[in-house]
Amino acid sequence: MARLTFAEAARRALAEEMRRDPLVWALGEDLQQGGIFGQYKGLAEEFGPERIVSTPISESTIMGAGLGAALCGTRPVIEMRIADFALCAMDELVSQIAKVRYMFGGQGRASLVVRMPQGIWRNSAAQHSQCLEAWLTHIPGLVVAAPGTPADAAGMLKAAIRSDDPVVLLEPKNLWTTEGEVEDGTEPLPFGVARPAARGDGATVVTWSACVPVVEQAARDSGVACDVFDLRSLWPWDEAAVIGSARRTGRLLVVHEAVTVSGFGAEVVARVVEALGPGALHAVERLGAPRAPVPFSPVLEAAMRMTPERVAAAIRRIAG
Amino acid sequence: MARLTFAEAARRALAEEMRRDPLVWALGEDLQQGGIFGQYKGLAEEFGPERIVSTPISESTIMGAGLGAALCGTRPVIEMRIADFALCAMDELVSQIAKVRYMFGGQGRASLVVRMPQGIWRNSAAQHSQCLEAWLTHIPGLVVAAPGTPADAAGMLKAAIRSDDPVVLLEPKNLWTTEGEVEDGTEPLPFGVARPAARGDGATVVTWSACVPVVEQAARDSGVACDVFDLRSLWPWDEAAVIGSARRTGRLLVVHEAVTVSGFGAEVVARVVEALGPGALHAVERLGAPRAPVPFSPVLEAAMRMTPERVAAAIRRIAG
Amino acid sequence: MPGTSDETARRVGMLRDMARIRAFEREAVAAMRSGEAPGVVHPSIGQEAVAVGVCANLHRADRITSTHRGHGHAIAKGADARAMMLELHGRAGGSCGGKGGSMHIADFAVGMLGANGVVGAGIPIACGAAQAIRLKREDAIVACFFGDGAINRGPFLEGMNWAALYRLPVLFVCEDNGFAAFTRGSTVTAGGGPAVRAEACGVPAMVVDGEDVLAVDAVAADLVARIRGGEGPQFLHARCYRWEGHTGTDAAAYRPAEEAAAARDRDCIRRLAAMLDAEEVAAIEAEATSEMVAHRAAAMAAPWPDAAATFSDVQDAGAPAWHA
Amino acid sequence: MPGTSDETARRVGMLRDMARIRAFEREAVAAMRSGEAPGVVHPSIGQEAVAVGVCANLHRADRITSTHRGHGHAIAKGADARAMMLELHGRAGGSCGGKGGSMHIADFAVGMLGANGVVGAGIPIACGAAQAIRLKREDAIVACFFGDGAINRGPFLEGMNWAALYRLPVLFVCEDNGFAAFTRGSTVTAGGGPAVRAEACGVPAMVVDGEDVLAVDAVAADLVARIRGGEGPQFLHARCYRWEGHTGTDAAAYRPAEEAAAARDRDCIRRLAAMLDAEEVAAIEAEATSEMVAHRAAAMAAPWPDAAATFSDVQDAGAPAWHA
Ligand SMILES: Cc1ncc(C[n+]2csc(CCOP(=O)(O)OP(=O)(O)O)c2C)c(N)n1
Ligand SMILES: Cc1ncc(C[n+]2csc(CCOP(=O)(O)OP(=O)(O)O)c2C)c(N)n1
Ligand SMILES: [Mg+2]
Ligand SMILES: [Mg+2]
Repeated sequence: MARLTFAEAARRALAEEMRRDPLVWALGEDLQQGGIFGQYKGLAEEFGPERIVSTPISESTIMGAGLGAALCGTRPVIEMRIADFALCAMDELVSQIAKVRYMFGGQGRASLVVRMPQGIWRNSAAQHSQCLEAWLTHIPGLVVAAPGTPADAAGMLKAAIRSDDPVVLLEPKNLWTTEGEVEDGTEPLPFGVARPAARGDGATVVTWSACVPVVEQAARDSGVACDVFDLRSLWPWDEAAVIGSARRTGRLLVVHEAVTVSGFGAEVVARVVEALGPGALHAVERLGAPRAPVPFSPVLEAAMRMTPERVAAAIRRIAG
Repeated sequence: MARLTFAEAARRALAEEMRRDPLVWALGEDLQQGGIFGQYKGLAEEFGPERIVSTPISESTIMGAGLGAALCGTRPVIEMRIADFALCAMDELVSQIAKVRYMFGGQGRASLVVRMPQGIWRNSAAQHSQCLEAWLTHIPGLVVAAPGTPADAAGMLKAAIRSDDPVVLLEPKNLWTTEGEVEDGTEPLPFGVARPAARGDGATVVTWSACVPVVEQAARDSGVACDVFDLRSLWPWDEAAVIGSARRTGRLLVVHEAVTVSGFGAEVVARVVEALGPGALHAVERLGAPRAPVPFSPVLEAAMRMTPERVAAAIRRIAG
Repeated sequence: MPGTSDETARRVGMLRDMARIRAFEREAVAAMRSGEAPGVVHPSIGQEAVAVGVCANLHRADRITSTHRGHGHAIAKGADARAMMLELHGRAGGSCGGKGGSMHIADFAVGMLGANGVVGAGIPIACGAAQAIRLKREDAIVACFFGDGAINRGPFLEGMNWAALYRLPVLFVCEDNGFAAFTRGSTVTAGGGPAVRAEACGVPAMVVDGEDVLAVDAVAADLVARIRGGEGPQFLHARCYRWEGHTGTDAAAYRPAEEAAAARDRDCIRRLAAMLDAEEVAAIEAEATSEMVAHRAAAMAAPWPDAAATFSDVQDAGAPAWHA
Repeated sequence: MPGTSDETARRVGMLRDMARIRAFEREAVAAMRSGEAPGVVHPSIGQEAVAVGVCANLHRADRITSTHRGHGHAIAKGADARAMMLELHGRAGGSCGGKGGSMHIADFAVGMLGANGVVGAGIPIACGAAQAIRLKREDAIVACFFGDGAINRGPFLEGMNWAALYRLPVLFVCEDNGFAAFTRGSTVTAGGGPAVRAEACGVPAMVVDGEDVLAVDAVAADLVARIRGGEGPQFLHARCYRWEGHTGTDAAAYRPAEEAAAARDRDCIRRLAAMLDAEEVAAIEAEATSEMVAHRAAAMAAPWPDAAATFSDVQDAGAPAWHA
């Protein structure tokens, strides 16, 4: 057990996987310089430039080459630098990686990881702050992981690397420097198993990624004893745990950083309502960002950020 | 009034707009050859190669050049050929077009239309059949239109061209040859106003795009008198009409061709449940595609297609 | 250097492959037109020499990536033509179990990593395949086919730079049939063309008459030898002509009929046939035709895939449930 | 040809612009380091000659597109430096009302169509701007700035082909400062470089010493004249060096200190200053510094934007509601 930052936990997990399996390698911009969040620090020195590949600014090819390399039996870790830049590689991710196994009738598989650090961080403004997680959950073929703690950063990265499915790993930019306890030799986590972060009958609160510490804090502050679930992966997601809890509490709140409209919160709400029937519920609410781009100025950005205060108020509202 | 195909209605609407406003022009592959669905037929002859521009296979630049041209005061109609190819231009659409007005504090606007024929058509398989409408509704800055009849094809295209906002116009590939009555000199339609397609107290059924005729048929076949709404635009969408109806019927069914998981149906359900409270509803269901790519073989593709039978069964189920 | 009889055998082999591709596509187009094969077929009739001349220099362990117009590449690489024909008919037993169709034919057993419905998309994939080959210390190269239309898409540039930068074992083959869908290539492409663009990014390039299989074979042999010798990626610009329309039902009214007629006169198959024994040629062609006619009949007789297959091979975690 | 005094005036003007850019960025970096300006700043210190030498040949009606490292382009094009400094501080009255920050500076009033946070994204935008200019029969051209890193992104190729094909009035300017973020350009770029790639797509190209503003001015004058004369797009590869790190806080430990020191010795401002009256130069530099210091003070004193602005200028139809 050690106290590590999110970035260091992820770095260590990748190093361990690369030691375990010589077919694991990583490609992306500036990787030999350690990556922009230090999450590749020292890896080029240990594994050499053939396994820690610094690439040109060629997102389409970073993504597409990752696919080609997976089809030939290696396990690439594709680094997108930040999630927004994956928009330059959407064909490769959505029409190629996600579909290749299916289209080819199972002949080939895209066993690879796409890392996409996402979300608001340090006043980076509209083109560097997006959370497009809901998009990815909509795409058949993709597994979508969204850890919110250092331990899960390590466990999910390991699971992603070992997965035979393509996994998009959304890493919350705002949490890279957050510290937490991480097991030595972390084991891969299963997809689709939420982490129960608090327990109580007042409401069911669901969240993931950068909102995890925010919601944990809010749950403590709210004065309402509630079930809090950190989903950890969005596809598959832990429907059983959430539906079971909502059946008991009758009150469901989903909190995410992404825009509320057509965010993954809509899926969680719709699924729970379908599964239990609306009659089984007393109150349902989504808390996400307004449908506006992320602005630069701190005073404007603040209006888009999820805060413990906003979440605590919502918990009290739905616990009614 | 004339009986026109969807393609001809759209073609005529574009021609009328181009006659009205010399700053309207179109760019995309094969446009001078009439476009792949005939929706540009004869326009190059009438408007010349400077306003009907046949482009290289350069989706990023088709999209990005459209933006540049809009910032300099013209009104481009950007043709993506099929929605799937817009994946090659996602940065330009999502990080540039959608955000430019906001990022620049209102100095410039992307007054343009992006046409994306979408959906299943003629066994085109996984890379040529996607419906990514939910993605677009998630992106601040974009208007999303999804007509389902020839008249609306014309009215929505005109509205899109005259809109100062960027509008993504999703045209259902499967309906290009469908005929319907179209007014001469169609007027632009407002965004956010649904077309009530049937009236009844048994349920509220919401749909759009290629599912419009399917749902209309199913509503007749189901034996249940229900409110049927063709949303026509997904952002903004007619929340008032749908919420009002659902308050009355207590039963909500949303039908779309896209994958159910994180589809726009989730947003409709979540919004209605939030607005009315779950207690106001008796039954809620989404009907969309399973989370699988679209296969080629007719017998497999059929399992992914929305049919009047599936919809009628769902109507009866929720009217229960 | 191959001796005379080896050389003749090589030519006969190439003729057979070209004849088989043509026969396959004649049947495929007929099946599409009659509605027996669903969806769309993009025939490469007239362009067979490119696929065959290149693949004659590949081993089974080598990989190829292909395009929407990929039947020829697949057959030339040794893909199972019967499975391909079943695939085009959407039947069980097809190369992809009926899930892919013409635009997604793949045959991993012979290194055919897949056709692609997205223009240019095979280029990054080929680069990555070559990187994996290097990482695994495999003795193999990758041939990457694409059309003249693909050179105007971004991934073309990215892939050329990438392959040159990492000195990857890739042979890029630009099959320049004069058209991108309904638009003449020269009306949408500026500058000196594919080879010049490749060279600008550091990939040495050659231009060849793509309607002369011996020329393609010779140049490909040279380039493949360089790649195997560790010289890094090479580029082949093969000039040819698309006899048919863009798809099996496009009448290609946008071009003069004489132009297509002239191309038919330059028939790559006849050109090679003229150098071989006429009787042997006739036998090969007859055999190719009867093989493909039989495959088409087999396809029509084959069962449809089980509808439950719609939901298989999506993914392991979070796979969709089968609900009838 | 400008006479001697005209020529001197031009040089003085260019010196003033370079000095203003440098002073602006010195203040911007200091403000970023101190935390007074939020977010990230990418300084172009040492590269001023490129922006200034090019923009000296542009009219107000001409447009430019820029990059994440765009302060210099904006100031050289005549953008309001005070509004820019306010923008960097996220204040009301900033160029974009505080919504954009350094990476999204725009000043449409002077034809500055925007910085861009996505590498290479300005290239297609510039192409389309030129198409609109043509359609509207405006008498204007577009200058499109981008870095050496951008030449490895797909839109670079697409845009070169596009501009050449339609013979658009665009001057492409590749500002080659030797680095793409933390990676040396030469380690990720193969082939003959930006100019060779542009020419391969049909865009005539010139290479210039981007640390010599007179050279940049002279070549840009020539290229701009060709563009205005209807000869279509032209390309300028300007070699320079990024004195600072990638951002205002990057120590650039990945490169030898001597290399940066040598670049500082080639200072484009000093090179031009040496040809002008020393007192006049000193006055200009002092004025530039005091202007930017004043702007910084003004920025610190300026009010924050109204939080309600978070929800304005998103869109007209379906705009988000303000809820506190
Ligand atoms: C990214 C993308 N844009 C557009 C299309 C539609 N499309 C299919 S084939 C084709 C023409 C391709 O031309 P070329 O690359 O020369 O190949 P050819 O068809 O001539 O073999 C086009 C535009 C596509 N499949 N992918
Ligand atoms: C598409 C994309 N990929 C990656 C980045 C991250 N990034 C920002 S600046 C930069 C380096 C750009 O290098 P260059 O084009 O040479 O411009 P310079 O910073 O040297 O001015 C990178 C990789 C980005 N902004 N956009
Ligand atoms: Mg072609
Ligand atoms: Mg640079």
